Amino acid sequence: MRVTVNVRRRPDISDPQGTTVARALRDLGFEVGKVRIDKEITLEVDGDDAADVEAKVADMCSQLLANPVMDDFEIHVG
Amino acid sequence: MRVTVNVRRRPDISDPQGTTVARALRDLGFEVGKVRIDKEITLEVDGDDAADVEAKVADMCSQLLANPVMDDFEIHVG
Amino acid sequence: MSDVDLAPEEVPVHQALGMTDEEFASVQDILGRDPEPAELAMYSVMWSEHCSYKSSRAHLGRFPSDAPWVVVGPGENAGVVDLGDGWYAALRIESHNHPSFVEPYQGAATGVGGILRDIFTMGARPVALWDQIRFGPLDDAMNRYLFNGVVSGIAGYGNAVGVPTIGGEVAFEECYAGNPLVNVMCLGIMKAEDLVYGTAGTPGTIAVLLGNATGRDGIGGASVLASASFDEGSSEKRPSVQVGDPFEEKKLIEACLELYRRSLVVGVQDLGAAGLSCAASEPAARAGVGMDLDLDAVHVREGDMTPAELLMSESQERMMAFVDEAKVDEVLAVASKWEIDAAVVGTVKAGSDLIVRHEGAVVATIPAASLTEDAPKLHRPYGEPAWQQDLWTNTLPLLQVPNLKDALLKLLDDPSLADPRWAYEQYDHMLFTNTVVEPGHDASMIRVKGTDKGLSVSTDGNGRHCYLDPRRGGARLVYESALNVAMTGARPMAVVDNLNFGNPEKTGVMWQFVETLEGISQACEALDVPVIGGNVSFYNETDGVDIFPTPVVGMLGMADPMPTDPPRLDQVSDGDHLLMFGPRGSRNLAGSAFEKVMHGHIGGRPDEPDPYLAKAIIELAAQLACSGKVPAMHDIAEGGVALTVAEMCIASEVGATINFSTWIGLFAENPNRFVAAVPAEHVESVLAMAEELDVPTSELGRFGGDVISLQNGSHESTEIPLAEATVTYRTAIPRRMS
Amino acid sequence: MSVAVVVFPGTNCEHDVVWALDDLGVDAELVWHRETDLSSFDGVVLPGGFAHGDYLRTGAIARFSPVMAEVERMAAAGTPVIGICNGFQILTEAGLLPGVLLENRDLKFICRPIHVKVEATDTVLTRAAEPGQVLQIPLNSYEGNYRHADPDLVHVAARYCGPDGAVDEGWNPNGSIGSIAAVANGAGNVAAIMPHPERAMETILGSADGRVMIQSFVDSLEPARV
Ligand SMILES: Nc1ncnc2c1ncn2[C@@H]1O[C@H](COP(=O)(O)OP(=O)(O)O)[C@@H](O)[C@H]1O
Ligand SMILES: [Mg+2]
Repeated sequence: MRVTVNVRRRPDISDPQGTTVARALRDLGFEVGKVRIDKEITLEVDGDDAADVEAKVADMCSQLLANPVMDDFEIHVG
Repeated sequence: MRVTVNVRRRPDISDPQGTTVARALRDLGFEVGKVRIDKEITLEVDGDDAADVEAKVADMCSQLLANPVMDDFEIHVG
Repeated sequence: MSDVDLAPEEVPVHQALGMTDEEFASVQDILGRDPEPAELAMYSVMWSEHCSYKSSRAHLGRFPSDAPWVVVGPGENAGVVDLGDGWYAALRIESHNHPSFVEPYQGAATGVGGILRDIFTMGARPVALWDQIRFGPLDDAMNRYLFNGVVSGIAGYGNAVGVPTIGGEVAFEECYAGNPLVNVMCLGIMKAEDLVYGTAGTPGTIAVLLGNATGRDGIGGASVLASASFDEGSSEKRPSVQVGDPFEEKKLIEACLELYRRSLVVGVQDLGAAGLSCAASEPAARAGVGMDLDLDAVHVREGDMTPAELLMSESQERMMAFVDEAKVDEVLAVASKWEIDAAVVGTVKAGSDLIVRHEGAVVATIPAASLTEDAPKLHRPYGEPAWQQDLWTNTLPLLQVPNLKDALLKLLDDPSLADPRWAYEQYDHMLFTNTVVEPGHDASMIRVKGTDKGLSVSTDGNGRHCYLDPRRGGARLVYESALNVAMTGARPMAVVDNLNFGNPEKTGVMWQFVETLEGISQACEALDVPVIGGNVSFYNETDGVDIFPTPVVGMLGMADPMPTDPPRLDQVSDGDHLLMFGPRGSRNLAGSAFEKVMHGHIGGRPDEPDPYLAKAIIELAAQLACSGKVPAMHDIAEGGVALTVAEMCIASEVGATINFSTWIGLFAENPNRFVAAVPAEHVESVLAMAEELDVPTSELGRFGGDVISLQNGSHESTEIPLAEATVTYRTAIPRRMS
Repeated sequence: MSVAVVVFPGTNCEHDVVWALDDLGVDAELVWHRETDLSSFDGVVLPGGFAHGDYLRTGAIARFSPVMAEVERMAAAGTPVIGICNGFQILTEAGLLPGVLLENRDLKFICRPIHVKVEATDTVLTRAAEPGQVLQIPLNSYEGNYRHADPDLVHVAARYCGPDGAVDEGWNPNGSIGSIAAVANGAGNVAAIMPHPERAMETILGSADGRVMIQSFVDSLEPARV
């Protein structure tokens, strides 16, 4: 199964990359507000039960894919 | 308007990050196939016409947010 | 106090902020009333252990800190020494232990950012960084994660900000498993006229806040993180993690250096722990003035921040500049040129009060100096722990001769002793094209362009020795680091120290602290080297177990002129004589790597260093390094003679024969000794130089061949193939990390 | 002769490049990235560092700096332009050189001396070198992994190799396709290299092998030879 995970830094934590990109876009003449840059992770996971797969991926997230101190994550199966 | 852009490296371009994460997950005992790590960019853009905003963001993508040599991008408005 | 949401309702606010009832009472005393929320917030961060040094201040005065070449001693953001010919150097060391445990990458990265600001606050350009990092053993996944994260964080920040990391230390020991140590040191160089102080100047001076916008980063970090121990509940106390932005810092460095060059500032102060509270009060206190601070002018990243939050925020990459009114526009123009934000946030006033305004109202009125000068100064009780004597008698009964090949290979395979290049090759250590002796040798050396001077720095710590005897251990670190810089031809010049200790509320820990300080002080006095700055990190304990007392000494040395071809570990040639300088016949394995690695044992009492010998040996090393007669030298430290020679062999791809009389002598770690590879034609004159300084010498053997051969008389010999030793040494860390 | 050394916010090797050029007797001047007129200069260097923090993609934001239009104009006119490390990344982002630079194969920053073998000598980085010459130069990058869909089309100036000149995967430090370390445009007047020749100008720093590359650039400045 194909699973997509969005790993996003918590909103209260500063995001220098987003700030810099926002500034660059404004320099190019685009009017933008806040910009955030986060991760989208796509995985192929074996299994046919979506709930099972989701639980497995949640486990991966808390162990490796996301940083529990700084990130939130969201899992989409299929 | 809030716009989400997914910038993804073309499948034919190597993704050392994805490869490394896949290996690390297997080391932790997870059975995973391919892993890819891409970017999700969230922007606040002024405007009330979705098509207009999308065109503007497409412009940002082809100029700055994506590299035409290696990336594809996908825009979701709202 | 409703506006700092740190604690459940039941706990009094001052306690939630890490303040004792007595401290709260003295705040009431100072103000003659109850503090307002913003005021209490300021006192809580400024009086925290981390900012006020309340447990250590009573003792730090013991350090010798005077010498004719000291320009700025302890107390300012960094120590400054005079290099001669109009050049100054600034040096400072700092710990980021607790933040690195919470989030290793960002914790280490922001540690680097902070130490850089301490240096360019003084007017100096940061030119080199060192990192001293300690973790639990690498067979545990958590420790690998922390090690990897910390190294990536130092690399990620240091490389991007554009300051080379040219040395450091890596060590692994069980006691750091729940409490890694991450210390970073920075050296800066400046022309004498660029020196700036952290002063607010005279009434009328304007305070300009430069750099990052202020957010809710690390609110209460100084008090909650660095001044308390980790235990089960600590994850809930985690304040929001601070994220380092090396790009912003790089711009800030260049902008500040331009301000100094153009003499546009009266004083500057970095914003580190305690953020604005500190940056407003300390310079005002130093200058004996008051200050009017307008929080509405502060540029912010998030809306709705309370005054307390604004005052306590530890947002990174910010500096406060104090500017004559007439020059404010020029300062703002410099900021805008370097593309950093700047805001006029305050005015220096006559008097002594720090007045803080927010949304038109005065939210704090306190004597600026009370935040620093009236901070509690504790005289914590201390005493030798009951177990200390037992430790001294707990020597290992060593009856049998070990398998020497096995022993040497095990030492080479120990991550604390093995090749640390896995770490330092991730660091840019060549930027500025000054690195004459790169990491991988005893001390790293940089040249000072435009002069003949070379600056050499070594950083050393040894938790095991200091645990067994904090006074001797502390002294030995000073001698070791001095000998290390002498290996490049430099004379020791100044020391900074980072004192990493457990919980100071325990009398035994306080005793370790006081003893260590005494040891370091005595050694510095013996060498006539001043302590020009340092840092104290207490509460390094987890679940009630303290780390070994782990002082780290950073030694700055100068060679003027710099030798044209300083000795290097990789310059040994086939046929060179292997000479040892310093006393022979060491028999003491207390605290040695051999005992730890081979027997898992830590006990006994390390020898007391001999100050006269230390002085002579350091002088001899510096003379030899400058003589051009000694291509390679290496001090004997952890792992003893055997490991020391093996490291030279591996680096130079040449074998050696070492003659020994007792095998213990191969692994003992007695101080004040070094070995050298000397070509036959120079042996005589080198020995004469040693004799001149009364340093005992012995010929241990020869370099050559492709084995390391340990020979006891003519009958017994153990051969370790160089190739095997090399692979073991080089792969010990990468093998465990992959 | 005078050379513009472009400084983007986040650039950090600019002083090293000036020092190296100065060593070869060439007058070099730091130029802020907002500058739009470089017509008084005979050559341009984009030095190493982390322009704009390397945020988003290395070189991505820098290529839009005002100075880049002028760099493009001069490149088209045949003026010698070289990029080192981050400068290489900016030149590929700007489309002045082909390909892209990705994260290193092992996802680790690499700082150590490596060897490169000069391949083409018709570039402003290699004209003073011998074909096949092996140079020891420090590598110092995280995104040094050169990629191109058809590496046969690339004008390769140098490749990673062993100390004896062997070009193979064992000596490839970062995963670059074909071990490519330095490339040039068709005309050879725009060239870039991932390792740092300006860090290998003096034996006291471990190697003087980089001189021949900086010298190549300096030689190219003479208008008659462009
Ligand atoms: N974490 C590190 N970062 C950078 N350099 C390091 C690090 N650890 C060790 N080194 C370098 O490796 C070399 C050997 O370190 P070490 O064995 O601790 O030296 P010594 O025993 O002589 O004090 C030194 O040059 C040191 O600067
Ligand atoms: Mg040493």
